[in-house]
Amino acid sequence: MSTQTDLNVRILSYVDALNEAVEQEMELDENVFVIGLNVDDHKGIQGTTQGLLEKFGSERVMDTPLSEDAITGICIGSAMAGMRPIHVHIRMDFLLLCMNQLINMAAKAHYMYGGQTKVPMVARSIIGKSWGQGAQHSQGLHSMFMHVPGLKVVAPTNAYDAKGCMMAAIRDNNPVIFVEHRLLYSTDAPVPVDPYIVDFGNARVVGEGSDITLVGISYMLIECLAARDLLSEVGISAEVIDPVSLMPLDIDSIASSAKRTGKLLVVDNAWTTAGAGAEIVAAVCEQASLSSVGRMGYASTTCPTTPTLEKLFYPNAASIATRAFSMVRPKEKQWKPDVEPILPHEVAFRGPF
Amino acid sequence: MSTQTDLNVRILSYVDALNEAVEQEMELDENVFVIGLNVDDHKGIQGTTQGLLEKFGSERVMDTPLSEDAITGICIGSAMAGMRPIHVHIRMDFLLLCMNQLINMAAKAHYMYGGQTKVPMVARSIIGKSWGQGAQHSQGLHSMFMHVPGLKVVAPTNAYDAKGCMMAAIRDNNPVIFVEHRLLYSTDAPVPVDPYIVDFGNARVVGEGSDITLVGISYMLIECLAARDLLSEVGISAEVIDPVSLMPLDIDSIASSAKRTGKLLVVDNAWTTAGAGAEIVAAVCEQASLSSVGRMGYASTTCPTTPTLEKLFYPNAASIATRAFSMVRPKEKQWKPDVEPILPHEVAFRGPF
Amino acid sequence: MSVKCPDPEMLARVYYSLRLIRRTEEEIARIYPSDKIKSPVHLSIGQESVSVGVCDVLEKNDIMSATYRGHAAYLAKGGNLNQMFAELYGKGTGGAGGKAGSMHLIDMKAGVLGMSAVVGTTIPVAAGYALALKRENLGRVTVCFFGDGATEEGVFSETLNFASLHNLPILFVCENNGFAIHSPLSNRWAKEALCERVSTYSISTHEISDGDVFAIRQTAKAALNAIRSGEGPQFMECKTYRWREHVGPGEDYDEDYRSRDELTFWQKNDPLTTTAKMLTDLKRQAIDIDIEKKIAEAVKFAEDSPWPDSKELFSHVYAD
Amino acid sequence: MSVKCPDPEMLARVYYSLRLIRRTEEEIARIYPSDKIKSPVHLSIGQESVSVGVCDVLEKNDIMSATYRGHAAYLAKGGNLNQMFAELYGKGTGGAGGKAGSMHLIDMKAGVLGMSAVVGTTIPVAAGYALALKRENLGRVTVCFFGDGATEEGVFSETLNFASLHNLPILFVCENNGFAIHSPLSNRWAKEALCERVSTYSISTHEISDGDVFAIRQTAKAALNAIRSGEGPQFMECKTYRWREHVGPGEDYDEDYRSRDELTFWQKNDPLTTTAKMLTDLKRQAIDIDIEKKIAEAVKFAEDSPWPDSKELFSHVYAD
Ligand SMILES: Cc1ncc(C[n+]2csc(CCOP(=O)(O)OP(=O)(O)O)c2C)c(N)n1
Ligand SMILES: Cc1ncc(C[n+]2csc(CCOP(=O)(O)OP(=O)(O)O)c2C)c(N)n1
Ligand SMILES: [Mg+2]
Ligand SMILES: [Mg+2]
Repeated sequence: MSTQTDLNVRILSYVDALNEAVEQEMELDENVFVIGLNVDDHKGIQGTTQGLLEKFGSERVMDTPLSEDAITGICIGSAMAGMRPIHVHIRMDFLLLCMNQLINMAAKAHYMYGGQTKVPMVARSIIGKSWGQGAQHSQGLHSMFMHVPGLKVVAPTNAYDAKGCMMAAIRDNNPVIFVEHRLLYSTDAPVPVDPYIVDFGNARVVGEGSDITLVGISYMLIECLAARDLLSEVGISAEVIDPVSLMPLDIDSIASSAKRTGKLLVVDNAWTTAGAGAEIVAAVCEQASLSSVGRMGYASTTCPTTPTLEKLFYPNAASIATRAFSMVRPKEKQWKPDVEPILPHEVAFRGPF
Repeated sequence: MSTQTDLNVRILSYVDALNEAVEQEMELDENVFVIGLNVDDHKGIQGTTQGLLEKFGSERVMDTPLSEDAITGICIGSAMAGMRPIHVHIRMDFLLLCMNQLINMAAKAHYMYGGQTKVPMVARSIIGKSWGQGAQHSQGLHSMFMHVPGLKVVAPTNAYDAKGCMMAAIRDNNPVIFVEHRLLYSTDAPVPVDPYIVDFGNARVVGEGSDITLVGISYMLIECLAARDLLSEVGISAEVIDPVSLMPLDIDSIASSAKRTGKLLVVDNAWTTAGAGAEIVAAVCEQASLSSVGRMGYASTTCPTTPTLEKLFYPNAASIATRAFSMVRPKEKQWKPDVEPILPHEVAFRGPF
Repeated sequence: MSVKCPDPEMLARVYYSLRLIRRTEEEIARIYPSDKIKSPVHLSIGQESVSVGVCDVLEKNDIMSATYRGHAAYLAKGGNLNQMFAELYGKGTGGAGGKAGSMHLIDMKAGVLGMSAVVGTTIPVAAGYALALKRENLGRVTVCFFGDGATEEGVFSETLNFASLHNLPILFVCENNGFAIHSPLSNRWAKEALCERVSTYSISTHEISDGDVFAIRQTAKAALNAIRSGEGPQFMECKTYRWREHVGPGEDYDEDYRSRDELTFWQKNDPLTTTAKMLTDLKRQAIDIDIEKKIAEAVKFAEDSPWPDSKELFSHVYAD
Repeated sequence: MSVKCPDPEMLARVYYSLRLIRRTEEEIARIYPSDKIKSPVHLSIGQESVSVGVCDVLEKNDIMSATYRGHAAYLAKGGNLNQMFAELYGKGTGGAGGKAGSMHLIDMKAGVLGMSAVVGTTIPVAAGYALALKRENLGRVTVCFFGDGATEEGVFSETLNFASLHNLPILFVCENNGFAIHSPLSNRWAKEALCERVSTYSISTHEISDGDVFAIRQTAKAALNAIRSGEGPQFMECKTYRWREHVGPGEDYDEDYRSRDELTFWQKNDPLTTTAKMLTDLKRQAIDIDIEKKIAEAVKFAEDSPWPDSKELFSHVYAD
C-alpha cells in the first residue's frame, strides 16, 4: 500500500472514500455514470453519491423507476456500447431481482459472444444489519456471484480499500459485484487524495498470529479483529486475514497462513452452506490437511427483526473467540470472554435506514 | 427401499416415474396442481406432464404466459392458501427470473411471519446438456438454493428416487427445488406402482469401495459409477455415494465413508466455486482431516456450444477416474483409461430440445 | 364530500378506523425516539382513507395484502392492535413472535396476509391467494394494496395479465402518493396513464383523486360486487399523500424534494377531520376515548410482554 | 401490396434479402439431419419480411438486437454468412468461435448485437445500447426485435417505461407469430391490445397485420425518421407466422396445436413469392444464382473450417 505513504493522505470515512472514488473516476472518464433509485436525492445513498448530481448532472447521475431487472439490462447494454455504469442497490437483497441479467447476460456475454463484446459495469450493493432490518434487508449473497464464472466480487472492509477497489472495479472490463456493509460506512482510515487502484486477488494479513488463522469476510473482519484482541488476553495468537476480493480469491495467501498455524476459521457475513467460507475451507483443504478447520456465519435461519434474536443470528467477537479457543485448545473446557467489545461504528451508526 | 420388493414393481423411465408421481399425488390431493409454460402441450415437458391435462383439466394443469417471476409469486400465494403448486421450468437457467420470489418470499415466509403461513410448493427445473445447449441452457444452480435457509433441494438420479422424491416434495410443507437432468430422463429403474416416499436427507451408497469415496451429484453420479468400473480395472475400489437430497444433506453418511476410505472426491453437475462440492468437502473436513480431498465440476468457464469445447467443459468417467487415481496413488505417474464408456442414456437421448 | 349524509353506523365505523390508525401511528412516532421500537417504521399518516374506505366494505373472511407501509391496512382490516405493538417492540407476543417487525406484519386470523419489505413482491402472492379463492368458489376476494412505485416493477404487469386471463377475484388498489422514497413520479413514469394501461388487460379501473374516504368506499363496494359476481379483477388508483418522511417518525419538508404547500392542501381535505365534523361531539368523544384506551393497553401489553425465548431463533425455519 | 411499383433497386435488395434468408434456412434444415449442426435451430422461415422490411431502412452503423430465432434478422442486417454457418457447425471460424451456436449469434461489425436464448433478456440490453447512442448523439438508433411471448415478461414493460422516460433512440419490433413454443396467445394474453398498452407509455405504435414487406419497410422508415429527429422510442407490432416447428428443421401440422390452413393462408401472401413476381426473370435468376453460390460457399467454409483449439475453452471468461 505504498500510496499510503503519500503526503496527501487524510482520514476519510468509508462513505466519503466511496464517494471520492466515484467522483474521481467520473472526472477521469466521461463514460462512467451512476444509476439507481434515489442516487440523486438529498440523502445520496447515505452520502456515497452526495454532490455527484450537482457536479455531473442528471445525465450521469440517474434516478430510476423501481425496475431493477430492466435497469440491470440497460447497464449491460450501455456497457457493451462502451459506457461504464455503476448501478446502486441500497440493499443486496434487491440483487435477487437482477439475477437473470447479471448471470445469464453480464457474466456470459464476453465468453458467449466469443469476445466480441465486453460488459464493464459495477453493481454496488449494501448489506444491512440491525434496527430490525430483518429477513429481506440483511442478506449477504456474495457466494451466489462467486459461483458464476465471468463475474468478479469484491468486499472491501475499510475506507482505503473502498476507494481503491471502487476505482479498480470501475476500470475493470468485467461486471463487478461490489459488496458494501452498512456498519462499515462510518469507519474511517487514511486515504490518499490521488486516484489509486487496489488490485483484486490480493488478500491482506491485517493482524499477524501463529496459533490460528481467522478469515473475516466483509463486516465480519471487524469482529475477527476484536476476537483477536480477546484471544490475546488468554495467550492465543490469531492471524487475521482480509480476502478483500472474493472472486478472484487469493487462496494461496490464506492457505500459506493456515498451513503455518495449522488451523483455519472462516467467518462470513452470510450463511455458511455453500458459502464463501465453504469455498475457502474446501480450497485450503485441497492443498493441505489441517488439524482443524471451521466456518462461522449467519445462523442457518432467516434473519429475525427482534434484537434479542438478531443478536444470536450473527457471529460476534465473543462467539468467534470462543470458537477459535476451542479449536486451538480442544482439550480445555469451553471458554467465554466476559467482556463483549463495543465496536466503534456501532456507536456511530444511526439506524434505522 | 423395502417397497422395491413389492410384487407390483415395473421398469419405468425417469420421465414416466415423474409423470406417475405427479398423477398419483393429483389423484390423492385435489390441492395439487401443475403450472408452467407448455405443461399442457403435446410434448408435455418431454412426457413428464403428458396426459395430465386430459385427466385433470386445465384448472389443474395450467399453461402460463412467459412471466416466471409473477407465476412463482402466484404459486407462493396459492400455497399460503393451502394449495400445492408444482411449477415447471424447462431449464434451470430460468429460475434466475424467480430468485426474488423464491428467496425473499418462499424461503422466508414461514419464519418471517412467525409460523402463521406455510409455502408448500415444488419448483421443477431441468438441467440441459449437449446439442449446443450452451451458456444459458446448461446451468446447475442448486448450490444457490442450498445456501438459503427455508428452501429444500433434491436431485434424484434414478427413476425410483424420481418418483419417491417427487411425492415427498409435493407433500412437503416447504418450498422444494426439484433438480432434474435432461440426460437422466431416458434412464430406467424398477419403480413400484403404489405411491411411496423417499425421505429427504438420506444419502445412498450406490457402489461400495474402500480406496476412495466418490460423491456424484445429479447426472454426475452416472459418470462416477462408470469411473468406478474404470478404476476397478486398475485395482482401485471406489465407493460411490448419491446424496439424493442436497438440502437437507446427509453429511454424516458421506463423512463416515470418507473417514473409512481417507479420500473424498465430490463431482458436481455445476461449477465448483462455492458450490455443493465446496459444502460437502468443507463439512467433511470440519469433522475429520482426510489425507486427500478434491472437487470436480463444470470448468470455470461459461458453457460453450461447440461439442469439441463442451466435451472439455464437463467431467466424465475418464477424467474422474484419472483424478481419483492420482488421489489414491499420488506417487504413481498420471493414468488415463483408454476406453471411454458410452453411457446408455446418451444413446437413447434425442436432441436437441 | 361525495356522500352528503352517510349512514351513521358506517360513519362511526369509518371515523373510528381513521382515528385509530392516525392515533396509533402518532403514538408510534411519539415512542420512536426512545428506541423501544427497533424496527424501521413507514408511517401511513395522511393515507389512511384508502385502507379504511376499501376495508370497510370487505367481509371478515376476505383477504387483504399490503406493503411495508402497512399499519393502516392492517388496522383497517381488523388486525390485532396488541400483537402489532408487541411486534414493533420485538416481543414474543408479537403477531410473528418478534420476527417480523413493522415491515412484515401479518394476522391471518383477521385475513391480513404477510407484508413484505421488497417492493412489489406481495402483488403476485396476493393474486396466487385469489387463485385459490377462485377454486374455493365461496365468493371470497383478495384486496391487494401497493404504492405507485410498485407499479414500475415488471411483476406488476405480469400479475395483471395473469389475474385478468384467469378472471381472479382480486381488487388491486394503488396508493399513489407521488413518491418512491424521495423520487417523484416525473423521475419514474413516462406517462401518468396508469388506469389507461391497466385497462388494456381488460381490467375495469377506477381513479379517485382526492382521498375522499366515502368515494373510495363506494367505488370499492361496487368493484367488490363486480368481482364477487364473477367479473374478474378490478383496479383502483387512489391519489393520496404521505405526510411524514418515507421511513421514520418525523417530517421532512425542510428537504428540497417537496414543499409544505402540498401537505397543506391534503391537510385541508383530511378525511379524519371531515368525518369528525359529521359526528356529534358525544359520539366522537366516546370513540376517541375508546381508542386512547385501546392504544394505551396495546402499548402496555407490548412493554410488559417478554422477549422471545432464545430457542425461537431456530423455530419456523422449516414447516413440519 | 401497399406499394404498387417499388423502386427497382430497393425491390431487388428486398427480394435478395428475403430469398437469402429463406434459402439459408432451407439449407440448414436440409443439413440438419446429418447432425453436423449440433445446436438447436429456431427457424424464421415465413417471418422473413419483418426483419427484411425493417433492416432495409437501417443505416449500416445502426444497431440491431434479436432473439434466438435470429437468423433472419442477422442476415437482414448484413451479418456475415460464412461466420454464421461456421458458428452453427461449432467451428473456430464462427462469429463467436463456436461458443454461441445458433441461439447467440453476434456480428458487431455489422451492428448485430448478441442474441440470447433466454426470452426477453435482450430487450433492456438493446435499450441500454440506445442510451449510449443517445449520449453519443450521432443519430444512430437501435432496433430491438422480439416475439409476442417476450412481451409477457415484466422486463418488457419496465424497459418501455424507461426508454420512453429517457427518450431513447430505439425502435421496438414485436414479431407476433401467435405462439410461444406451442402455446397460443389465448393461453397467455388477457387481451390482444399490445399497441394500445405500449402507447400508454407515450410511445407511438404501428400495427402491420399481413406481413407485407413494403408496408413494414414504409412504417419502419417513418418510425426511424421520427426517432432520429428526437421523438423517442417507437413501437411496431408485426403479425407473422412461423412455418416450421418451434425448434428444429421440420413441420408440425400433424400436432393438434395448429392447423395447416393457417399455413396456407400465410403462404398465399408470402412476400418472397410476391416480390419474386415483381422482378424480371433475368434479374431474379441472377439473384437466385448469386445466393446459391454464397450459401454453397458458406457451407463449404463451415465444413472445411477447423474445430476451435481446446485452449479456447478458457479464453474470454474475463475481458482484459
Ligand atoms: C425491489 C425494491 N427496490 C427498492 C426498494 C427500496 N424502497 C423501499 S420503499 C421504496 C419506495 C416504494 O415506493 P412506493 O411503491 O410508491 O410505496 P410508498 O413507499 O410510496 O408507500 C423503495 C424504492 C425496495 N424495498 N424493494
Ligand atoms: C425466460 C424464458 N422462459 C422460457 C423459455 C423457453 N422458451 C424458449 S422459446 C420460447 C417461446 C417464446 O415465444 P416468443 O417470444 O413469441 O418467440 P417465438 O419463439 O415465437 O419467436 C419459450 C417459452 C426461455 N427460453 N426463456
Ligand atoms: Mg409512493
Ligand atoms: Mg411467438
